Amino acid sequence: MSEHLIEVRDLVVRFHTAAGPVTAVDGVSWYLDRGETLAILGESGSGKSVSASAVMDLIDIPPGEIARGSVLFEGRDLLKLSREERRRIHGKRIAMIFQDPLAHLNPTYSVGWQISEMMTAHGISRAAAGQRALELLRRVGIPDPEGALGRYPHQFSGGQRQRLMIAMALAMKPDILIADEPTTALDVTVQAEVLALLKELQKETGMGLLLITHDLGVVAEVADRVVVMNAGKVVETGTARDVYHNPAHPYTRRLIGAAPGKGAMHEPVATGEPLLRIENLTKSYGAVEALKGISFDLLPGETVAVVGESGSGKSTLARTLLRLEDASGGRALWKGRDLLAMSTRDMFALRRQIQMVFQDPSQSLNPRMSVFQLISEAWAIHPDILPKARWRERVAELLTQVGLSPDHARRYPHQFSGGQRQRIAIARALALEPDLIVCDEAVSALDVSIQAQVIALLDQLRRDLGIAFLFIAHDLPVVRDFADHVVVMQGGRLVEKGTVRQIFDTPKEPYTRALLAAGLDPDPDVQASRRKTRAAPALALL
Amino acid sequence: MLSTEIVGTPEAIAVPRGTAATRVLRMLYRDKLALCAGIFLLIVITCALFGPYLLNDIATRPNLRARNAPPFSLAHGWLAVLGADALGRPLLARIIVASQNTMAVACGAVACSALVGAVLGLVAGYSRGRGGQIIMRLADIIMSFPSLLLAVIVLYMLAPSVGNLIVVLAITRIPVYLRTTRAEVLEIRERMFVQAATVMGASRMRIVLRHILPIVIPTIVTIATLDFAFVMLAESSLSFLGIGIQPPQITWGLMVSQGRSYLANAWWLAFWPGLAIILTTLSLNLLSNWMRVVLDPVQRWRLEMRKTEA
Amino acid sequence: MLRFVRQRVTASLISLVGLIVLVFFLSRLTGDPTNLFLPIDASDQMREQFRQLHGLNDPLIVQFGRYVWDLLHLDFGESIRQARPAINVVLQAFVWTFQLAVITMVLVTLAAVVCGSLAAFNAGGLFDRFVSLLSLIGAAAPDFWVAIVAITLLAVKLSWLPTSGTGTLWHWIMPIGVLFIRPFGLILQVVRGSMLSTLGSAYVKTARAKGVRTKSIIFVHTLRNALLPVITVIGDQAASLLNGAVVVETIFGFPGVGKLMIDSILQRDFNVILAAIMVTALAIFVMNILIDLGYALLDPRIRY
Amino acid sequence: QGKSDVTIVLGEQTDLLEPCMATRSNIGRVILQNISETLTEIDVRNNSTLKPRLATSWEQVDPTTWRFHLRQNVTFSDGSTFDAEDVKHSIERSMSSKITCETSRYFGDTKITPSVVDDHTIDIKTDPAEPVLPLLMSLLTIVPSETPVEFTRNPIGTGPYKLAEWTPGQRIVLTQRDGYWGDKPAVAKATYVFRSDSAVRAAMVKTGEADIAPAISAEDATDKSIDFSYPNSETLYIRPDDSMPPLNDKRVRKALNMAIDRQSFIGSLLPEGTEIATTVVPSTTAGVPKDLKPFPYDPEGAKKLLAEAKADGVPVDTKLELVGRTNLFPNVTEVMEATLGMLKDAGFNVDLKMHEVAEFEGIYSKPFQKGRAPQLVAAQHDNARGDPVFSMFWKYASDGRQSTLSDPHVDDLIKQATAATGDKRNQLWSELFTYLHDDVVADVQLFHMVSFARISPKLDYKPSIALNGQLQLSEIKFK
Ligand SMILES: Nc1ncnc2c1ncn2[C@@H]1O[C@H](COP(=O)(O)OP(=O)(O)OP(=O)(O)O)[C@@H](O)[C@H]1O
Ligand SMILES: Nc1ncnc2c1ncn2[C@@H]1O[C@H](COP(=O)(O)OP(=O)(O)OP(=O)(O)O)[C@@H](O)[C@H]1O
Ligand SMILES: [Mg+2]
Ligand SMILES: [Mg+2]
Ligand code: NI
Repeated sequence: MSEHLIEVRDLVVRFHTAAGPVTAVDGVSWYLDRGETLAILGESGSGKSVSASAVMDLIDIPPGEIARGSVLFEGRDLLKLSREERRRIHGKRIAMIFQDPLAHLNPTYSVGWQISEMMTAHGISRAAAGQRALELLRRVGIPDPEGALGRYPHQFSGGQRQRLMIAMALAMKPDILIADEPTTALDVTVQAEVLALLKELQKETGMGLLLITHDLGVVAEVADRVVVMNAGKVVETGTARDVYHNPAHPYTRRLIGAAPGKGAMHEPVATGEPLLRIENLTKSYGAVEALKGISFDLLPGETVAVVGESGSGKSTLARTLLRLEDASGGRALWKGRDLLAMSTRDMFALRRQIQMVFQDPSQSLNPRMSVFQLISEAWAIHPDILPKARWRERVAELLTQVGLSPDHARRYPHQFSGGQRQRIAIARALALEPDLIVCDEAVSALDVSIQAQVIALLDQLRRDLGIAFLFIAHDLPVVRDFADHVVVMQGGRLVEKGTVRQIFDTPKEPYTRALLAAGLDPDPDVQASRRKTRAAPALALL
Repeated sequence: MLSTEIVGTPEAIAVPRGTAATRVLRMLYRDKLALCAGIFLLIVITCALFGPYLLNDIATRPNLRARNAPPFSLAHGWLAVLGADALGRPLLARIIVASQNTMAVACGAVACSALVGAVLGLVAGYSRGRGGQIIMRLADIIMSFPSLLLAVIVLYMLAPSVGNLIVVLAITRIPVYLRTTRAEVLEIRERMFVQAATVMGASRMRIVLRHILPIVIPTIVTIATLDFAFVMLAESSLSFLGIGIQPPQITWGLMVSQGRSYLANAWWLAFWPGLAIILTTLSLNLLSNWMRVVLDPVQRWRLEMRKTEA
Repeated sequence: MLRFVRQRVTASLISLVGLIVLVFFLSRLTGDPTNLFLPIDASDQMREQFRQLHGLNDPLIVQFGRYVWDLLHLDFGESIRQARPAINVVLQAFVWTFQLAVITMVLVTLAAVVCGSLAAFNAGGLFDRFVSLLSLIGAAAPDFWVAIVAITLLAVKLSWLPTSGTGTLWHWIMPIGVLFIRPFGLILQVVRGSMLSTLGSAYVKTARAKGVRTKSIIFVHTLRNALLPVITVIGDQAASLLNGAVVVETIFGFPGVGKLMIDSILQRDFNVILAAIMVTALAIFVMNILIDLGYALLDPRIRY
Repeated sequence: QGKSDVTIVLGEQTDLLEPCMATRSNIGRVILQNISETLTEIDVRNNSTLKPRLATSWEQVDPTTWRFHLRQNVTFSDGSTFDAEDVKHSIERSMSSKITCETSRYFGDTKITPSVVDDHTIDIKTDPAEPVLPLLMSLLTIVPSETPVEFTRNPIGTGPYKLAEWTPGQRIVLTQRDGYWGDKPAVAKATYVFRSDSAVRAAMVKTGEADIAPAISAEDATDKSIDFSYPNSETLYIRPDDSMPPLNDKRVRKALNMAIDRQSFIGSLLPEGTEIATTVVPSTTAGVPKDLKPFPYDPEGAKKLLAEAKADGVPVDTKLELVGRTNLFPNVTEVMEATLGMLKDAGFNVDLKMHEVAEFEGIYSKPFQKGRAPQLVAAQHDNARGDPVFSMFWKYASDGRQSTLSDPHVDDLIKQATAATGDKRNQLWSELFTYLHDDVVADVQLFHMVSFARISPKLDYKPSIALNGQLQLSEIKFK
């Protein structure tokens, strides 16, 4: 066998749990060559992140266990190297972008320090590192890079944090970059920039890119080869084109078939009094104006999608509506009453009617509560919803609905994959049967097959129970399939609003048009031809 | 009460392996040190409950013939294996009898201060209003109020009693718990899952007790276990004022301080009760470290793992 | 931040006033210094004279008014026992206590944080077991016991160190050593526990993926996040040292504020009690403000 | 440290160095006869007779006036000469109502008027007559007439030493001065340091950091060659509340006396050398009868007495309270506990209560608390002055501050003895002691206590009973 840049052979990873061992990765093999991009596709929870973590020596052993296998890097088995030898490789030769950027950034250090540390840890002087950190922030498109260096992770938006992770990983120009869902929180325009940046770097240094993603469009755009995983096993490998056009495994076929953006668009039918009317909402963090006068209505049983640039204030909008953040101005009328001016006591009574799925699911789950406790807490708080005797049954039902197994109820949040946690958060929001669910990137970490299942579930709830959704997403095909109305945001401003059809078929604002144009097609051939046509302008953007 | 609720998760859906109690015991069995600690504490508690009824007479009757009898000799009966004190009373019997008062005072004082401190700390940390500020300034005042003065004041205003002793000891220790709890709460309340709970409509009470407290508890318990030793020793210095436990009643702390003048020629007088205090503290701390692991799902494998391997 | 400090300083001053009022009235409920200062067979006339002389016959509120008036002129009153200004008595002792407290706390903090972090990193390992055991035994052992054994061993048997007193550097070793033990045990355990919880965080993995050295993973990445409860406990221990380390002061003949306070309380030397409490309280308040600022420095999510 | 320097380690802080407070043991140990001298002095090594110091002789001019002839060519450490004016000022200063000098308590309500006869003669008139005035003058320190009438922190005296350094809480240094009228003492410089822990004091002498450590506990006195016991003039006794049933019954008090096995304490809880007491003052005090017999240890007899009393309707089952003081002497708790055990064995229903000084004083002295239980107060009394007058009124007279007794005969005897002189006085005291012990059974006399001093082998010095209140550096010689 020829020498690959990195090669994983027959990797088996198990985790200990109270209910017995769980095999997360079951005999996985793949390789990556210099200058190549390998995409790992797969169902949520199929072992993508765990196998990447094994390469980076990030599995806690115990309770984890690498039962078998080897990871060959330049002919040496990484698994047999000493801690110190691996340390020298980490970051400098092999870098990783984590799936869950909030949890993976140290909350107590400024981002500038954290990015510089990547370099100082490998012997670069602090001054030089600071320079490069600034440049990197500029490259990943963080606004006000000088100021951003001194800010802390919690002061950034989800997508910005993800870009910070990317900047950090790229700092040492590694030979191998493992990117675990690097664009889940990025809108398509920024995603395009980031992907272009990665490719450019690849061209420059011959970096091997291992891209873990659920997004067929991204795969079509950048991947040379594809590995498809399901339930801990590799079920299919091949070039991106082959796999897309001739999927061999049933799972792969299902995956490709489930790609969103093909269904009929919703025609809004709901009428009557708005459930939620937002009037001129503003919010500023010190000097940063995150929301600059947002107004729109939401009718009962309707889905309003909020799309827009990363950092445009979408999450802020959601958090302000839920009173997690105090608004700076404006009103939000919920069934005629102003949410923002309500007393805390009145707000308590209202909480049940509005639920939220947070953008960073793992941080929104109490690490000390089992899934059962997490979901059933809703009923503990509002005992009138469900008698205690039925809790187990209902938890099992909800878990099944979001594509998890009832067995999972006994596990704790840290024992799940990113997508699984997101689904737990969704199940928790559903448990309360609210009138409105605010979904902040709620399906962004799910592979398309499960995404389709969850969207179908939400759609059904909307129809059966009349639940309304404020659906924050970057994934335009999903929005197209699910939403009734769309609100487009940029830089804290609402730039355009309208029905799905209006937005998708006849966008008025240039930003909306740019957004739609930047959307990726799951077909590698289509993407290849698009790439050719826009090659020149994309580079100019950087 | 809260901790057991967390440990004893209702075993949802999947078949539970044994009841919550047996699971906890199994986890205790895995940690041999904690097991020993548990057994030792059980012995101490048994002594505390029954010792005084069985041995009180032997432990308080002076017998000058056995004065300062050295340990490890059976000449004065098996109860004197640890030696006898300055009045010839067997030390073993005295330690057993003293465990009741010692435990009553130490448990009382530590529990009161930890409870009050933690509750106030939760309030001060979670409420951003004026109330929290006032609590913190009160803590400042208590912190700089000399405990001896407090003791003297209590002594003069109230009749000396074990209850007052506990009050004095508890009040002086409240600020540590209060400030530690508050510091942790300040950070934890910023975490996302607390916001998630708010969104679900959880009351402040629930957020504080169910989401914040479990994370603070291990730290509080760690401090509390060490405070146990502190309280046991401090209590004897208040006996000197006439508050609380008075000779011929005994506590370990009192035994230690009485043995002080004999350090040069009869070390065992202070040594054995001192050892009892050390061992109790050690046991409590081992148990609290064990509990920290049990309560933390991320760490719990340490106590579950060997089950599958062994 | 500045607003916070200003606010805290005012609040602390109010607390200080409250403390003075509290101590003034409460301490006077604990009896009359006359009986303690005069011999037990002093005549009634002498007693009356003494009370007159020290203004103990006036109504409490008048005494308080006079005290406050004097205080506003920076006169803290006179020590009954020592017949000199109470504030001089206190400051003289406080200088010693302060030095002792600061040196001890610096050493304790360094040692406990380093040992505790390493113990947590290697939880269940040999180092962890050893350090924990040692520190716990130390923390639970009666301090006078440790002190006297140390004197017998180091001073009498081995003649390495002077038994007690002040003067040379050598005189400081045993007192600091004895004071060191309990806070060390306590802080070490708190560091260890806090670190254990923090070491499981995801950002520790990030640091490993970045190739950061183990040392800086422990002491830079994890420690800072684990330090919140730790500095609180450090503050508490420092406060109790500032209030005076009675055992060490009495045994080693260190002329600190702890013994002074106890003697004054037992002798009802009210002016000294009040002055001592004011001085130590001031130190403690300042320390608490620093600690609260420390929280915000350690964790940027905490804002005042 | 120079060859002729000594370091003395004391247990109690000296927070004042006021000459008129020198009767306080912690002050007296430093300044009495070292810095400040008195007119007369008790010679403890010679049967407690009175010897001249700053006065060379004295005589009674009339029943209320004493004349003192003062030593000549004496100077104070500030250079001024000592004369009768100084004595006059010293007396007036001590008695002044502007400061609360301790000396004045020994004079009770007696009015004292000094009048200067010439530079070296002074008459002191008292009202009423004070037969033991020369003895009282052994308590009054002489300061120069310039000394202000307020507490001074810079004591000036005629003694062989002067204050060289005083760092409160840490050390006091006395150095020998030139121009002392008497013999030049061997010690050139004395440093006083303070350690409250007896074990540390003992260790300091052992390591050579100190030369004299008075008042170490018996447990720390482990080295026969350097530890010396001395009677410390303290007497331990139990004062039953004679005014209250059942303790107002003589049989009950007798039973108390017979219930305690005094001998068993000696050599066990209390060091060898402790004497069993029959009077509240040391046996060397004037007028103490030699033939008083301590009560025998007889628990059966005690029980019998109690039964008798009970039969007569005395409420002997009432709960008694044995009151002790913490830190009274090193072993106090154990001694009290042992006593408690003995009383219980003899059938008393009694509880032990230990209190700190302030509260204890409240119980020990009048006014007594209302509604108190019948109390047995264990207290120590200190009289090293050689005459019972300093004790008897306070402890036994109806108006005595620590007295629960109200016996006209006792009052009468005290009054007579106080006013009497010579053999008459001794005989009256003797009669009083016998009456109190045998007829009234006023209290439970226990022990004349001893203390230990550890003294460096390089010194030639034996502690005496005086060490409780003074430590004359001039008595210290080097080997
Ligand atoms: N610590 C753990 N203990 C037990 N099971 C675990 C643990 N970590 C991960 N797993 C399980 O291992 C499987 C693989 O997880 P992994 O994170 O690799 O999924 P993934 O493919 O990255 O999915 P996603 O796309 O949702 O992120 C999941 O089923 C998960 O539940
Ligand atoms: N606590 C904070 N302090 C200062 N600025 C903040 C804070 N939180 C958010 N911001 C800023 O507010 C802006 C809006 O953030 P928000 O999280 O709402 O973006 P978003 O639209 O959700 O983006 P994304 O799609 O990347 O999640 C961003 O520029 C962010 O940097
Ligand atoms: Mg994953
Ligand atoms: Mg967002
Ligand atoms: Ni996506």
